[in-house]
Amino acid sequence: SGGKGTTDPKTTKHPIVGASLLTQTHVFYQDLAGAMRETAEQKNILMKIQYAEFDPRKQNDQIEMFILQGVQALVVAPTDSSGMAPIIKQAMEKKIPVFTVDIAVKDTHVICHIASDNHQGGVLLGEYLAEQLKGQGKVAIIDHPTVTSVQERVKGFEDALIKYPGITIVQKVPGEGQRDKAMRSAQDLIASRTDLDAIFGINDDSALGALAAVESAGLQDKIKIVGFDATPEACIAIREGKALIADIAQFPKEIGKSASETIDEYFQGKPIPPIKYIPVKLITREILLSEGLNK
Amino acid sequence: MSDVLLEMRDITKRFPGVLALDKVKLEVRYGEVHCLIGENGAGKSTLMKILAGAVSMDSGQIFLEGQPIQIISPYHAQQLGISMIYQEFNLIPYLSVAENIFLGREPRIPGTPFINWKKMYAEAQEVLERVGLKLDVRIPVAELSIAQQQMVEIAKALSIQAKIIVMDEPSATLTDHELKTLFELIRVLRRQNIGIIYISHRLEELYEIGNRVTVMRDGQYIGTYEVCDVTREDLIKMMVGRELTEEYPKVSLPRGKERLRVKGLTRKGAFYDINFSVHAGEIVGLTGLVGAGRTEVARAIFGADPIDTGKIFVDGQEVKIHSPQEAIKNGIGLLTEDRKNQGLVLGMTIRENTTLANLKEITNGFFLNLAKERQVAENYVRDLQIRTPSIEQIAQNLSGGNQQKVVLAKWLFTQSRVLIFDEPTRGIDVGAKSEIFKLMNRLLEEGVAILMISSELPEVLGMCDRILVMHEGHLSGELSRNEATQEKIMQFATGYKKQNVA
Amino acid sequence: MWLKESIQKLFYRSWVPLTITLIIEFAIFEIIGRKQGQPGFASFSTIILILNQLSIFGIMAVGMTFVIMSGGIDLSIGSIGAMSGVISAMMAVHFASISGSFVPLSFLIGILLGMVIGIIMGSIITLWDIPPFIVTLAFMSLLRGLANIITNGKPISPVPEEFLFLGRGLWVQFIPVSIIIFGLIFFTGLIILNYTSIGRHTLAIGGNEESARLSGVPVKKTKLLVYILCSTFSALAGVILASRMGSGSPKVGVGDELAVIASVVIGGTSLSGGKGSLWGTLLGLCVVFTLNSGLNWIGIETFGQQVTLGFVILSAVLMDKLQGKIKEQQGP
Amino acid sequence: MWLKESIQKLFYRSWVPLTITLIIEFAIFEIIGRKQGQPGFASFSTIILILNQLSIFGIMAVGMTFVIMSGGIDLSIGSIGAMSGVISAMMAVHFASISGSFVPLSFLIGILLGMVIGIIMGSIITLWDIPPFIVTLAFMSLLRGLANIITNGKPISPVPEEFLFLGRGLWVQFIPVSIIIFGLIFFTGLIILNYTSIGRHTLAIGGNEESARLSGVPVKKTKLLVYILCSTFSALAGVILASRMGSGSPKVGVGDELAVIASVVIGGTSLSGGKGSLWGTLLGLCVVFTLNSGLNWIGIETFGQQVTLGFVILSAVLMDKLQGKIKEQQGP
Ligand SMILES: Nc1ncnc2c1ncn2[C@@H]1O[C@H](COP(=O)(O)OP(=O)(O)OP(=O)(O)O)[C@@H](O)[C@H]1O
Ligand SMILES: Nc1ncnc2c1ncn2[C@@H]1O[C@H](COP(=O)(O)OP(=O)(O)OP(=O)(O)O)[C@@H](O)[C@H]1O
Ligand SMILES: [Mg+2]
Ligand SMILES: [Mg+2]
Repeated sequence: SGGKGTTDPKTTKHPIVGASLLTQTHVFYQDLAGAMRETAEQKNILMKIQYAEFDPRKQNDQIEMFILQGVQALVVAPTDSSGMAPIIKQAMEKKIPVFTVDIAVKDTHVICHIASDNHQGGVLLGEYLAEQLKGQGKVAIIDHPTVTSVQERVKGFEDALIKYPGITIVQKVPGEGQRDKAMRSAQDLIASRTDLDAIFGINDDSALGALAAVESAGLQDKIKIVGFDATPEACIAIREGKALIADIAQFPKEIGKSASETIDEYFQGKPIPPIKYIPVKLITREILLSEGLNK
Repeated sequence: MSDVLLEMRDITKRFPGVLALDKVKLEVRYGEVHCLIGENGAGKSTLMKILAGAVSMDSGQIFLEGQPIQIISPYHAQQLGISMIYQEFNLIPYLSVAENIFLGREPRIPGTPFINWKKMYAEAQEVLERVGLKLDVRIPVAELSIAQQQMVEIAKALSIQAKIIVMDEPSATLTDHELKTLFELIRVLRRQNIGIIYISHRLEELYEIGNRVTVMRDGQYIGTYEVCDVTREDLIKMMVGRELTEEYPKVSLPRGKERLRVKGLTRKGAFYDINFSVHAGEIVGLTGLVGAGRTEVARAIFGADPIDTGKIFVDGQEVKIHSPQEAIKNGIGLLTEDRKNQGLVLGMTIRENTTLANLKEITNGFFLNLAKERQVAENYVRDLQIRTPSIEQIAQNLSGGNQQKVVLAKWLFTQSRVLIFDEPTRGIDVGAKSEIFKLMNRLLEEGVAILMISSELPEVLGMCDRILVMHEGHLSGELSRNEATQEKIMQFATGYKKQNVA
Repeated sequence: MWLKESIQKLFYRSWVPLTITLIIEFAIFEIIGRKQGQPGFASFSTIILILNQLSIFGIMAVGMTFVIMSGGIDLSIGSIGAMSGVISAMMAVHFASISGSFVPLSFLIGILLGMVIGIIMGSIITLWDIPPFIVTLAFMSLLRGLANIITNGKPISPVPEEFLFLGRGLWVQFIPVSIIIFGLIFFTGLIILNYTSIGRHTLAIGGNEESARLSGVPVKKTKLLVYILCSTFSALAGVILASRMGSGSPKVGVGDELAVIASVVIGGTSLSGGKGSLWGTLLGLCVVFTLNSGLNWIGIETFGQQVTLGFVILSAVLMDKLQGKIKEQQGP
Repeated sequence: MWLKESIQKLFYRSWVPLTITLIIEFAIFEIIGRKQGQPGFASFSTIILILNQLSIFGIMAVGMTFVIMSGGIDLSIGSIGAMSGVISAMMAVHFASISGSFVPLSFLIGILLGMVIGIIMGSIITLWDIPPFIVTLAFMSLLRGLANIITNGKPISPVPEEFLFLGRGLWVQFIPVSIIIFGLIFFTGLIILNYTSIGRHTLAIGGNEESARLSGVPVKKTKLLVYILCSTFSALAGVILASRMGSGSPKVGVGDELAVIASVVIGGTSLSGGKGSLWGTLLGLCVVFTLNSGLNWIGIETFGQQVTLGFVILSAVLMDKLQGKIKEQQGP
């Protein structure tokens, strides 16, 4: 749906860009993809988006397919930081410029990496939580350790809390980033750790799963939850003063927009920095009440 | 009102490659036992399956009590009062006897969807008693012997309020004792004006209970006769299309060296202290009543079941057999009594079934010689007169008797020195039976020893050199060919008389 | 006599090993948990917790047990659950927006949807005689896609407060409503299986479909019914899950089919059909869910949990075999 | 006669509908692709690409076809693949660090590991007579956990350059090595199945295990062999995948078991064992992978792909049934 009216796609020479993103089932990537596509259209770039649904092999296949189709550039949100390195290297060797979004690829040269700062997000959450807990408490994490960006968030979170000797991270339970599984793990957690003060859900599905568990156990006044991504659902929960008290807003639309802009600049031969960080923002009830829900 | 209960007219049925029924007709009267005979693959079972709604016909008409009927399913046939005992069992192994008898017709507690278990058990017990079977109706069918299962099938058919009962070779799996009970039952049913269609390859049974007989050949109707008007020879001639010279072509050979000997064979709960030997060139019969333990003994020798104590010798050497595979290596073959579950791989072709027990024979190095395999299969199809469009027909699609012949072919092809046949002629027509006996004679001449388990006494008397009789897990007697008579065998089999066997 | 039989049925072969496994699990988690200075694992509240977690799976597993007993399989349950949860949440939101809230009606619509899907799948399977594996696999993919498209991949939320009742409500202050529902479904299943013709017919079809047909069993009707049952129960499970999570998400239930089938099979139901037991399924569920909860309780993380699950499944079936061997040697 | 039969076998029932489906797929993607102004889909290079992508699955599917034909199932293939890939990459890295690089040796170690796992699983299944569903399910979980623990959840990378040969190498400049390997495995499978007693025994066991046993078929030995075959092939597939991706990742292959089983079943192999065909499996794979690639080609996204996949599977089997019905009516 590039041009309108008389534009015939066969004759107009749009550069074609192939994108292989992590998943279509997360609001984050939906927003990212939407903005990326929209900006690309404005810049007369035909953006073809595929989703690997967390499967490295599938992503590998998709990238191969793009190379075969002769795309002029690639956008990749790697399913696996080191696992996708070889195919990205191969594309770069074939003179296809590669841009990574959200998740970086290890030890491999790409034109530009555009992402929010996950580590910083973890730090912000940790510091806010410590403040809310007044430097004392037991914290658990609903984890999903096989994802790199999650590892960074957790790392940042831990780095922040290490400065507070009164706060200990007592346990990490698996949630697979999925709400139903996170909820079950959180239920177990709450039952086994009656002294628990806070839970960090590594994404909003994990945090909202934990919220459901905490609420159905009637512990919403005792346990504080922090999440990541600031999806609309999470923001509403925060604004309503539920147990979910803070979240990190990433700006997936910014990332997507920036990705398309960067590609366009690259096509025009402008110099490109190797990394573009899109800052993240701490979201709390106060902020939401004063600023409102910004979409 | 006419005396015709059922009329089937111009029934035609075609299977891929086979014209199974070609304008066949059948007429059954009230209170009549109508026998249906014909060679293996003549189309008897197919005709009956059409009547029972299990198979749909291509063309033809059926009238029940003068009314034209369209039978659309087995359930519908039952509703119409047509009850069938199939040639192959249709019992569900893990359901109990009672559940099997009332499957599809479970008695309910009035006004509710719930099964009336009490009533079901009581009624099941009642029908079982009618067929003379003493069993707990709550045990699963899987634990019954073949003959017991056949009696359960009969009980199941009786439990339906039927106008017509079809019995497709019920006697093939029964011994004389149960057969008598069955005949008694049939006489009772006949007095109730129920029409009975009775299929059997044992012609003497016709004369005992039949009123009329319809003969079929090659899917065609040959004729219907009053039983008392035709002789056995006439019937055979009509069925087979030629005269049968000898039904039991026994040749007596000099007794060769000992092939198989078992000593003190025991498995608790099944058989105790079994001793006998079989020599090259002789057929030894093993007979007894249902559940006497004959099959158990055969399976134990073959390594299919474990034994507690006892020794087995082949050609004078003691052998340790722990599996059928080892038995076959030692030159022993066992044709099992249950061809459907233990004899054939129903989904495989005639060719594949024939060579399954001896693939070594058709292997060159690492690879199968498929040309040779085809040759082998073609030869057996010809020798055993297996009625089939090709050797690539899957076993499932063969008639009962022809399936049995395929199992026979498999064991003939193993070239075993000792062959144990458990009911080898079950369901095989007289003509083919005689051919099979001739084949056995050929094997004997080649020095093979045969142990034949059979419940059919004429066959045992006609073909065996010696006869062993079992009673409740013990060998109760041994008779030589000359001294054996039906009466003597029955005496040993029922335990009235015991004789020490060396 | 009657009683004895029931007890015997209760102590079906696979039972003893699974029960032992369950007891061992509780014991180990109790001991380790206490050593770590936590409240006792083997407590009434933990049991309620585990039952509450397994209730959603359990409802699906009851339907699946029927399907597997009939010799079939249903891979679509997770997708049906997601679809029904989504639709039910959408309806609740929609009703709330137009007039008062008709939450029970929205639940009903979600469940009816599952029933309709069951009718479609069951009809394809029985009328055209197509392997259920393929049909339900196709629907698994198709329904997941549809649920994603309808919601645009985003969960339906927030939902009206009353919507939370099924998943979070309590009965007499301490028993979760979902456990009660599961209990009802379970006992309905038991009664259907053991006291109605449908149950007998299901087992007969699984034992030998052709024999069942020749005995006059309405094979197609029964099979259709079994798939409808399973789909409807899965839809109910999906609705309860949506209610518990307070949102209808198109993402839930991925991979549930394998987990549910596993519980059924671990419980002793034969994948080839014809035999099995709902009590076994319940025990299988208990073993798996107690393990999950217990490992979370004592702080074993993802990777360790995967290894442990494998070991426990293996040792439970090995124990079963061992016991069988011992029984055989002792004689009947 | 001989020839006619072979041709008939070639046009085995499930074949025609799958072939038609495949042709329709190519046609549609070609047309839509061209309309979108892209290079043609139906080209030699696309076919090579699809074959290359399918080769890894295909190697697993050959083993799985044997397992399913024998009446069994193997859920562990994805985990075995991940495990072998990880180990093989670790070995390559290790060898590179101590001395020259022994890359072929590291491949071999990965494959041998799969073989050993096959021996263990097969032994448990045959010696204790435990349902393969449970055993392989347990190993699926167990091996996944172990692979994660060994690598701490992170892929092994970078690997030596030579390690990439299996997955990315080309033969005479344009045919990927992995297609060649798949071809070899496929034809080996064909020969074993149709021209050796092992193949015959596998089918006989799947058809009727008791009859097979009583015919002297070495049932346990054959079943053991079949599981070893499947595990070894899965390990090989895992090693090739690691080589293609240039890293040994513990995450790959999740859910592969279902996808591979699906291809086998769509190809006409009966889940209850005893019959089937490797050619059918190949066609099933082609249909599924062409669909995936084609949908990517024309830019359909996840949700649409899920729906389409469901429809295509359904219509392929429905076509099969329809054809069967027509044939029946026409008579022989
Ligand atoms: N489902 C089927 N598919 C193909 N051919 C079949 C099928 N069922 C029966 N036939 C063929 O039809 C013919 C008649 O078989 P039928 O079973 O009626 O014989 P029968 O007279 O009962 O023989 P028997 O005495 O051996 O039981 C046989 O040639 C058989 O191979
Ligand atoms: N699978 C089984 N499980 C339990 N008991 C069995 C089983 N098979 C047979 N039996 C029992 O073992 C005994 C021997 O039966 P079997 O039928 O093998 O003897 P048989 O003399 O060969 O009789 P038949 O005339 O049926 O061939 C019977 O009491 C029978 O009930
Ligand atoms: Mg017959
Ligand atoms: Mg017997």
